[in-house]
Amino acid sequence: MIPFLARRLLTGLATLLLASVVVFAVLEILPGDPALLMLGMNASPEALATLREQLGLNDPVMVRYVSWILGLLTGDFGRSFTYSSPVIDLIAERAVVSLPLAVISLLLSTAIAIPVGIFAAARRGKAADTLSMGAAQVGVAVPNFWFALILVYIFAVWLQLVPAGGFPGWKAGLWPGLKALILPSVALALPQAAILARVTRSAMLEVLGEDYIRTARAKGMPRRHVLWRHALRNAMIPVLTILGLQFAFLLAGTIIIENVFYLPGLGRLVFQAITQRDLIVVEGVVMLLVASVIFVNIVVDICYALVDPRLRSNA
Amino acid sequence: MSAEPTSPAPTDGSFVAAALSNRSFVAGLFITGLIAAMALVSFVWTPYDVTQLVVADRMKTPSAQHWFGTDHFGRDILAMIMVGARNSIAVAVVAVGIGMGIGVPLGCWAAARGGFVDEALMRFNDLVFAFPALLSAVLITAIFGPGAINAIIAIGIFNIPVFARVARAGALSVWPREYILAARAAGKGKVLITIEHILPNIASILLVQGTIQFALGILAEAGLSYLGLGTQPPMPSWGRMLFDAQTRMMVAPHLALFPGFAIIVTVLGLNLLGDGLRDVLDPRLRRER
Amino acid sequence: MALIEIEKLSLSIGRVPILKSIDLTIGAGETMGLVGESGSGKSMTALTLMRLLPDAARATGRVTFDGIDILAAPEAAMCRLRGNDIGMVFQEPMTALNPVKTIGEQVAEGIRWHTGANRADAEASARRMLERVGLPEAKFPLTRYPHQLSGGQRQRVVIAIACALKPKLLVADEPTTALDVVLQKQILDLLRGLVAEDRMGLLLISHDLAVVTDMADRITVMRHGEVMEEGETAQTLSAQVHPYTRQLAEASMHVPARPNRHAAQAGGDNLLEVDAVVRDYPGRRRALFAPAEKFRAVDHVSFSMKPGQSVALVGRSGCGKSTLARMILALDRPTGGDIRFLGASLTSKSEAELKPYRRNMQVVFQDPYGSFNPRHKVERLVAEPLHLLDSQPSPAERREMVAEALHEVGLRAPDMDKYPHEFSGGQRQRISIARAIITRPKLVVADEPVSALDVSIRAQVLDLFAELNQKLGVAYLFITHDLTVARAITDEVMVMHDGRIVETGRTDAVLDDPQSEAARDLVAAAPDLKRAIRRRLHEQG
Amino acid sequence: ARTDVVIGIVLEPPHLDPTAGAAAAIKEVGYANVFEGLTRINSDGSVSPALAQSWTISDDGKVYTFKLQDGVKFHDGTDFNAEDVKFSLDRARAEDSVNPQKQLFAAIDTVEATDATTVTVTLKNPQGAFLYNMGWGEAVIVAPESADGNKETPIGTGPFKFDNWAKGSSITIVKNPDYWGEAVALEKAEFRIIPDAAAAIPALLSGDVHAFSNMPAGDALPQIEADSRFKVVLGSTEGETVLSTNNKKAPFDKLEVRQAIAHALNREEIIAGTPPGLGTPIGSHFAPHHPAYVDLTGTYPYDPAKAKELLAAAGFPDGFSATIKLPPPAYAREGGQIIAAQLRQVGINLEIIPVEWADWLGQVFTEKDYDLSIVSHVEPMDIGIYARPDYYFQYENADFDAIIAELDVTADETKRYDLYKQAQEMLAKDAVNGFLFQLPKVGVWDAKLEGMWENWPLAVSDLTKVHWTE
Ligand SMILES: Nc1ncnc2c1ncn2[C@@H]1O[C@H](COP(=O)(O)OP(=O)(O)OP(=O)(O)O)[C@@H](O)[C@H]1O
Ligand SMILES: Nc1ncnc2c1ncn2[C@@H]1O[C@H](COP(=O)(O)OP(=O)(O)OP(=O)(O)O)[C@@H](O)[C@H]1O
Ligand SMILES: [Mg+2]
Ligand SMILES: [Mg+2]
Repeated sequence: MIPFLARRLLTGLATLLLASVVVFAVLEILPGDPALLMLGMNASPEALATLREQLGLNDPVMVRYVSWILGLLTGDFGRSFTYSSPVIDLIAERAVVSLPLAVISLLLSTAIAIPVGIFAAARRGKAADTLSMGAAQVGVAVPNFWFALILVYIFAVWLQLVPAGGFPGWKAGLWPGLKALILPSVALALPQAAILARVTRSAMLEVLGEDYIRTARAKGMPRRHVLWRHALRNAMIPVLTILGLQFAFLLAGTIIIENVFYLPGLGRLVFQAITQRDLIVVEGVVMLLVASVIFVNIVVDICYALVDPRLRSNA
Repeated sequence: MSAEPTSPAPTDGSFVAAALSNRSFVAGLFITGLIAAMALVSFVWTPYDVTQLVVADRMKTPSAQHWFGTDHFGRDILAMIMVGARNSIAVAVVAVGIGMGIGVPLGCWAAARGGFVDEALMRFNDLVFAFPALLSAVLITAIFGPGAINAIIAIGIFNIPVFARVARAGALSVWPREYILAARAAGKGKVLITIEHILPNIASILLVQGTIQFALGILAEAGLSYLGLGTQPPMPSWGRMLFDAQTRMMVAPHLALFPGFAIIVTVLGLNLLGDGLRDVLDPRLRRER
Repeated sequence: MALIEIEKLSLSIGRVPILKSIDLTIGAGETMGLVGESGSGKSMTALTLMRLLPDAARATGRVTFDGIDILAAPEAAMCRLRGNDIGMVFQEPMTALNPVKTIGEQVAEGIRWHTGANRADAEASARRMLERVGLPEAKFPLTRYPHQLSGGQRQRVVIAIACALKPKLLVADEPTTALDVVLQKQILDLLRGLVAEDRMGLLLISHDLAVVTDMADRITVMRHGEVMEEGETAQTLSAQVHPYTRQLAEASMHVPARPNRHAAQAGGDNLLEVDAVVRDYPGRRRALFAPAEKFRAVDHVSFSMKPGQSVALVGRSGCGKSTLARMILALDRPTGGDIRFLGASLTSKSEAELKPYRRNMQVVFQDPYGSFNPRHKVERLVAEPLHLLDSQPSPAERREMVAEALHEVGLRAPDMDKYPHEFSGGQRQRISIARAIITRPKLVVADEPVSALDVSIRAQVLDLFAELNQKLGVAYLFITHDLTVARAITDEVMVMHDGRIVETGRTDAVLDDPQSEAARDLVAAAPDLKRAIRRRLHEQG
Repeated sequence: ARTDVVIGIVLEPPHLDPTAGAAAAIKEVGYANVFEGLTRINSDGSVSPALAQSWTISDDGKVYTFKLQDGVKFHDGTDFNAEDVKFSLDRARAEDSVNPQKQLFAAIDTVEATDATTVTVTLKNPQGAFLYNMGWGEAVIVAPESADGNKETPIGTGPFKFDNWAKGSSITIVKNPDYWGEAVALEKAEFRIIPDAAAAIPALLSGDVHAFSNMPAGDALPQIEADSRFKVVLGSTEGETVLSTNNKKAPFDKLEVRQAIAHALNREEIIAGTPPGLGTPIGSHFAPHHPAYVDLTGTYPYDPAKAKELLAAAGFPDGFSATIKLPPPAYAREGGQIIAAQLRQVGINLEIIPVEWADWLGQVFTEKDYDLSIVSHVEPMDIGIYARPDYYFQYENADFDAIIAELDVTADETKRYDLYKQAQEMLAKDAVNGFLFQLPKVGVWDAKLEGMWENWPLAVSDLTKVHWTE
């Protein structure tokens, strides 16, 4: 377990390093001058040159890369070009929106999907199965941003139950904050729940066909007991895989939903930074997201090992 | 996600029979066929010219002249949905093609060679998977400019590791089969074995994965277009139509509803088709029904 | 009164009739053997007793256990029965245990469920039961997971689960087919002991007549879902009143006719020489940077074969037989040592250089299904080794050659346009042999070529091997764990143990009088129908 | 009555220091609310005293003596005095200044703090618009103690104090109890950032936001107008929306081609098809609400047949192909499609290339690598850009340059108006660009809210007079 974790961490770090090269290289070829964007159409050439110098845009590539990496290692993500505040602060401000959003969506979709998937598997072929899987099939096909639009018009504009968007900040209190995240999380969670329910169901079905389920039944365990005590844990592996992928998606894939609800999250931050050529912010956020994806993968691997003893000893 | 190859080959008539008795497959095939037909027809005929703007007729509700109404430039929405189908399908097809064309050989190569090549491919996969896909697509379009071609590239790149992984897993489970040993005993090299034995046996899982990625591609194109990064005007695309519709939800909800339904129906059809194919091609699951 | 009584049991799945009017009774302390070819409905009968049939199955008739009508009992009542009064052991020990639960949990679970015992008490009984099946606390604590046990050990756990509450009836559905002969003997002995001690009724299902004869007081012979014959074991098998029973018994004891069996050995040069061959597999890495430990699967093996000779390689599961075969076939490279075929060393040759040698050595595998690409037609499958010829035959010539090969293995030329799944198991193995002989090789390596086949089909395939050996003068390296097979068609036998060859000699000499301990174990464990019948008759006086 | 308000703004300011960034959003939040200048510009475009309570101008128009307000304090408690004014103006015009409107201060020769409440500014030459210039957002007065921190925590003298900035989300300002002037009615105002046009509508309708100074309402405007909860006030802006044309690139270097384009443009349709469809047609680069405006929309009336003739005369009987690069705003992206369709009618096939602002600034504005583009020029009174050498229109006309040069040194109103008129006519005649329309200011706010600006001589949200009626 320990050597396995160490190996995982090492490859994770290597991936991260490679990713940093890719990110940096990609942003090198990104056209557009950040200084010009900051000063606007009427800026004088001297002012532009001064600003470029200040931003360190005139240094050679390697120098910038190395100083950036060294900065990252010491926790210094640099200073945003546009916001002129430290990137790390920007990230921290946004993460308190994105992270809860991702977590709530994930909890929501898990809470819906796993029971539905188990239920459908237990009643394979019955009306309940057909119905819930039919709904899941449609759920998978709905673009989440479209679903979000519909939600806004129903629940914010028409019923006025929740805000149409924006985020008041946690300072405004827990409830207003959560309230602002309700619609976005639902919009994110439902399509994901549909996928997860389908995966759960098919994983359960696969496990229910295994020999050891028959062994458990031969012991005299009733169906329900077998379902929850024997099948579920074995079915968790593919479910965990999907959960990991979904969490990774949720961390950064919310750009569109954050746009629909104008939430100040990481997705919006990086999207905006890209359009404004705030390279240092893009680099920082992308690295952070890549790191968190790698981290989530490691966590998923650990969960695998927790679920499945076979992976504990010989991975 | 089991990537087991499917053994008993339903290669003969029984395949067609099995397929046609599978409800998912039939429904999926019907829907997909319908959408594809719509896209094909749009090359030769659409109810109205989608490049013709008639500002005077903007945002008309559905009527006998315009079954699905008109958009903010007075274009016929039905015609746009038809042409949009063409674009959505084209983007998804080419993106899946890129993914398959590069990913499958890579995956097969890694499985055949093992060792360093395999390790390198897996690390490459890790790297690509570590980048949030949508974010990278945004970056790619920022570099090359928004447009259908670049959307294709962006979506295609992320299909590569998917297919590489599926092909590799499939190939790895076929390699230890006895018939591969028999083929090697018959003096066949890795390339020949891959072509003759591995590929046909992983074809069905690739096909199933293909329909899934195809559906995802259509959603991805819609998402990118919705961010204004996909297909560009004057070419209509479903995502683009939704993008244009969102500010007009109050005034003309039909602008958002029709392309939304078009996406849902197409993706639904493809997923049903994929499910059906899997059921038909994977006898293990078929047994369970 | 009988413990279980099956009367006129019929079963259909969907619209397919599976069982037709089965009658069967087992008394307390009695062992009933259930035999029959594959698909004859043995397992379905067993599952009916537990009422664990597939959803679509419909059963009619009467099944009474201890006065309870099994087919009509409510599910809750069945749950009380299962595991408590009726225990069941399945064929596949590798998959019969839940991989994510410890063996302690799995054994104790049933005990707690049925007796309401607290955890500690249940674990204590589980502990006792595991000890009884030969898994002592010291070496196998309750916290072990199934993957930490070998196949035989797992099967013991499954038996412990089934017997934990001293059921009145134990149903064992091919409990040893997945195990090698030595393990099989241990497990059978264990079952026998449990039955004797607890006076359990035992329904033992097997396709191996010898095993059943050894174990069962009475025997039921099934075919196509019907009972052919039923009676006292030794009598039934020695009298062979029913023609099908005779057919089964004969097939089980079948020895192919091989008139000039030692002719080949007179020949001069060696066909194959294996010289101190070693094969290491990388083992598990113990620490992060520690070099991986090596696992030696084949350890300094040397032997030679003459043209036309038929040699058996026998040994317990995992002793390295297949690994050795793969190296001989140049499908795998040895870590050390040398293999010479037709006088030339194979170990350092490239794939292209190997071509002329490959033509002269072909292979037949165990699984008649897995050895074919299911997507190819028979013509293409059989013609595959033609790739090795220097000049490629024209399509017409190819068909000609395939037809010829098919004819030689007793199939017809039109069969070449079919897919493998359209053939029976025996026919498939014939196709596999046709493929092996199409290039007229001098050596055929056969890795367990008949172990997946029913006895009657196995007899036919063995005949075919013998015939081809006679007709074409092909030399065979026959890998098997079944000594009957080795005895039937080989001249010489090599006994392998833990990667080494521990004994070599004329087949009958070695098998009748084994010298090494490994060989003695093997021979002692090997079931033998004749011997078993003799013993049974003797016991009855 | 309520004392808090939520104002929707489209763009988030990159920082909050109006003297250090061009982004309009900086001023939209801070102007007149947090920061004040010597003078201020009112919603009708007039100039009135602010921190300077009065001033005198020397006869030669070169020396301005400002008398400052007494007892003014910055939000951090430090006193405001003449030194701060000198500091601010010197800082803005310094060599290394990054003030985005440095040219506003170009005419200043010296600034002197005569005493604590008197400042004397000497110009190099008389400047007609100097007082107006001093009212711009970039000319606000900052304190030397806090100037460097203004990007994050702006410290000004205005009636509101900066309170909080939740980046990406909102900026909050609260009432300044120590304000020197007339107290404001609001206790607290929040500027909520809603970048998406699509999000703005539900935000307003759901009551999350009370007001937009300029709402991207698009086609939903009639709906909002019909809703009695809201008031819609259409005003004018300084945004001349033009079809920018690369005057040096063939074939646009030919006058006939540009005229043909002008004839091919149907302004009515363009305006109708560009939500909310309320632009004011313009025929030259000048704001229609300005007294010196001349209506030149008839110079080249919509006439596709004429356009084709002109094209033929220019040597393109079958038309030609070109590209049009469109920046992100809806007026460009949607207007561009209509224009492309209209030009196709006369044989000009435009390939639409959407570009981000970054690319637009790089490719179009700096490198002049473009054929056509659509942009709204929002700086007030910016007709002078046509005289700039190397400006991206690449227009060269010595006569025009002469008019602008004369304007610079002319203080007399009637004379100035006359020059403006000549300049407008010259641009219209030369069909330098396709002159489309003046962007409307779509003010939308709660019907119970009063005091919002109706017009937009400056793109700001001045909240000093805003109050709830109940
Ligand atoms: N789940 C099922 N659905 C449909 N048919 C089945 C199912 N399981 C078994 N059968 C069929 O029932 C028949 C009897 O099967 P059964 O498993 O009892 O045979 P068996 O005698 O145990 O054979 P083997 O020795 O191969 O285990 C076979 O023809 C088989 O194909
Ligand atoms: N690719 C491999 N990597 C690591 N170990 C292996 C590999 N193949 C085989 N082994 C190990 O080598 C040993 C010998 O395997 P081999 O397959 O030759 O046994 P066998 O005698 O053919 O057994 P069986 O009768 O079960 O087929 C076994 O312990 C097996 O686990
Ligand atoms: Mg069976
Ligand atoms: Mg083997």
